[in-house]
Amino acid sequence: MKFGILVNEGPYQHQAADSAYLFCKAALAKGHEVHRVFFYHDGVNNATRLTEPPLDDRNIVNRWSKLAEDNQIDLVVCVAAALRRGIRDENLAPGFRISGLGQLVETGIEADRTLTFGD
Amino acid sequence: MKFGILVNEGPYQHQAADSAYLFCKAALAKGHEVHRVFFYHDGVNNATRLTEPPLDDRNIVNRWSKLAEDNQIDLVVCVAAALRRGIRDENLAPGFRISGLGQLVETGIEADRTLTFGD
Amino acid sequence: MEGVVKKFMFVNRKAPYGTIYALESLEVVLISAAFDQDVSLAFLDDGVFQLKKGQQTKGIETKNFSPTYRALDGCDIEKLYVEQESLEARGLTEDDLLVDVTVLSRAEMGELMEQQDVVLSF
Amino acid sequence: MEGVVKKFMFVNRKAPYGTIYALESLEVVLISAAFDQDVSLAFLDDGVFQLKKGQQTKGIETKNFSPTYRALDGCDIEKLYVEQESLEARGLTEDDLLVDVTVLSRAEMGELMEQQDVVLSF
Amino acid sequence: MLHIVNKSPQERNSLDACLRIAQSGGTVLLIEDAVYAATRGNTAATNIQEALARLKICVLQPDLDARGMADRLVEGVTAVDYDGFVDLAAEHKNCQSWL
Amino acid sequence: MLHIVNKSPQERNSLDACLRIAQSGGTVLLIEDAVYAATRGNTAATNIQEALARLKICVLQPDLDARGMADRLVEGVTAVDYDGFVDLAAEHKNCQSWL
Repeated sequence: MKFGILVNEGPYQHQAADSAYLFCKAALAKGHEVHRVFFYHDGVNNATRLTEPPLDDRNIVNRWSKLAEDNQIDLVVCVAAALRRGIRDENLAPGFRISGLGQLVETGIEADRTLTFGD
Repeated sequence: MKFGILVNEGPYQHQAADSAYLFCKAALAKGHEVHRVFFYHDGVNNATRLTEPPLDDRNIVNRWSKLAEDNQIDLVVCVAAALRRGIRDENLAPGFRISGLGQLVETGIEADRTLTFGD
Repeated sequence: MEGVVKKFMFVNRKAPYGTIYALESLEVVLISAAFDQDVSLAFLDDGVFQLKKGQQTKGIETKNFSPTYRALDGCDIEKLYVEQESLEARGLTEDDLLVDVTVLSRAEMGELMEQQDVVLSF
Repeated sequence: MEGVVKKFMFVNRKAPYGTIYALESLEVVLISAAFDQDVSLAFLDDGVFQLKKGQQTKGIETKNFSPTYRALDGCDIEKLYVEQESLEARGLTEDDLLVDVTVLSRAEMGELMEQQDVVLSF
Repeated sequence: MLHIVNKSPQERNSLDACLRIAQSGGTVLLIEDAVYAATRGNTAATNIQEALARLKICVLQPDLDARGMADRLVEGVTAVDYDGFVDLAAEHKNCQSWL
Repeated sequence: MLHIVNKSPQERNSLDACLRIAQSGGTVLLIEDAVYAATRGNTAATNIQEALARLKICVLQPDLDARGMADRLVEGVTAVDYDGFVDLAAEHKNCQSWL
């Protein structure tokens, strides 16, 4: 089955980014496909390559980058939301790309199920 | 009177940053002093110089920088919260500085009133 | 996926201005109009406040985006549903709203939601 | 401001893990210990869940920071107040908590809050 | 003491918590989405009316205006602008934001 | 339909909204801070028990464990892990997150 995921909150402040990641990991392990993870609202802050969490904590951004690399997942950051919040190509982490909101609607059309994680 | 301000949420997603700014502006206009604005939790995202909001919207980050310049206000970003969220010297807007949580406690001690704006 | 038409519902449960969800949700809705899908908007709980007439945002130095709801009709987004109990619990009636909506009971709203293919909530 | 001692209260009203407030609030509390102020912690509403025994976070791949509450005592932060009604509404008793606390009625909590110089809430 | 509440009374429990704990004689300032609590017809308006017997209740006018609710303020509630907000913070010995 | 709720029932109104709107025969999955709703002694547990007559109620075990509440799950509620979460999402035709 093909899943589309929408993440509406940034890393660390809310659990949404963690829950979305763990859902993706479990879905992939069960042989499902994750069509796209779309980052909207403060969710765009998942895409900054400048985070440096404490060493005994999870690195939420790196975790997304690795998940994308290992499983060819399309991580899309909404351009309008990203510009509002200071996410640009110059601070974008590997595996993420910036694109338009149309990509979210497209995910809704193409995925068998679209799940939202937010506040 | 000397006010200390704590901002716990980032720009745009929550109104907290707007309310805090408008409070500071009104306090200064009435002849009060704003001792320090301390940015904690997602509040550290107020300090990124990379935001580019739509032209018909307010620029929350620039507004803070200008307020600090015009009134010699100390804008302090918590270093631990900033590292978690990808705010560093390389993307820091003018007028902000990164420092420790002790600066928040110090504000509580030195200011006559400390107000919190958050979610 | 050429020609696929899915039922999309955007669920709005939050008040405007206190958070950005209402505004950014509206941006997705406008974009969705270009995809020729079957789009509905549902307003529940504090989401009904998004449609309140007379919003004046000068005092909070924030853009008043409420006129955009009036522009939805011109984008062929015509299915706006509001839950009756949510209005009543906030002292609002249809006359207080910026646009024409269909008022539904909780059961009707639940049924409509069940029929959707994609439900996006902000 | 050498020698000034103010009454600081940190108010915790949010559950752990769903948001970061509990964890980052604890970081401020620890720092405050170095300033020789009169520090209290208040746990109200879902904040009482922060002190629940038996937290095991392996399944959500997040650090379990609850043992830190036990370390507060060693930093001379000994005033932990919990509101009675908040515990009761969540089916909790003092025995469920990681640390020794003083349980207060709503009125006592209100009085204590009134006496503070600085109240920080997260 | 000045109590600041910024959340809708129907979305969150913060106004209820504030009214439960606040001591008589204090002031409650409703800002942001909390202003809805002091509008006629809102289910929370009853709590506000009751609270007026023991607390001063204020509401931030710019937030009320933004939400198009200025014409339905509950009687007995005082509207203030940001200047008034600053005055309230200065007049009271201490304050607490019910986040 | 799969309804996903992630907020504490005492902090927010999202569980109440979900239970008000959800049609009989659907499933409600409690994740993150919403897991508290399905624990004995919580004031929301009564609503969960009543809802069990017409809805399947599930709770995400890792979130229950993280919060130290695994020993007090309300009877009749089904605990699932992330694998089970994925299965629930796949089994149901559609889903709605009550944010």
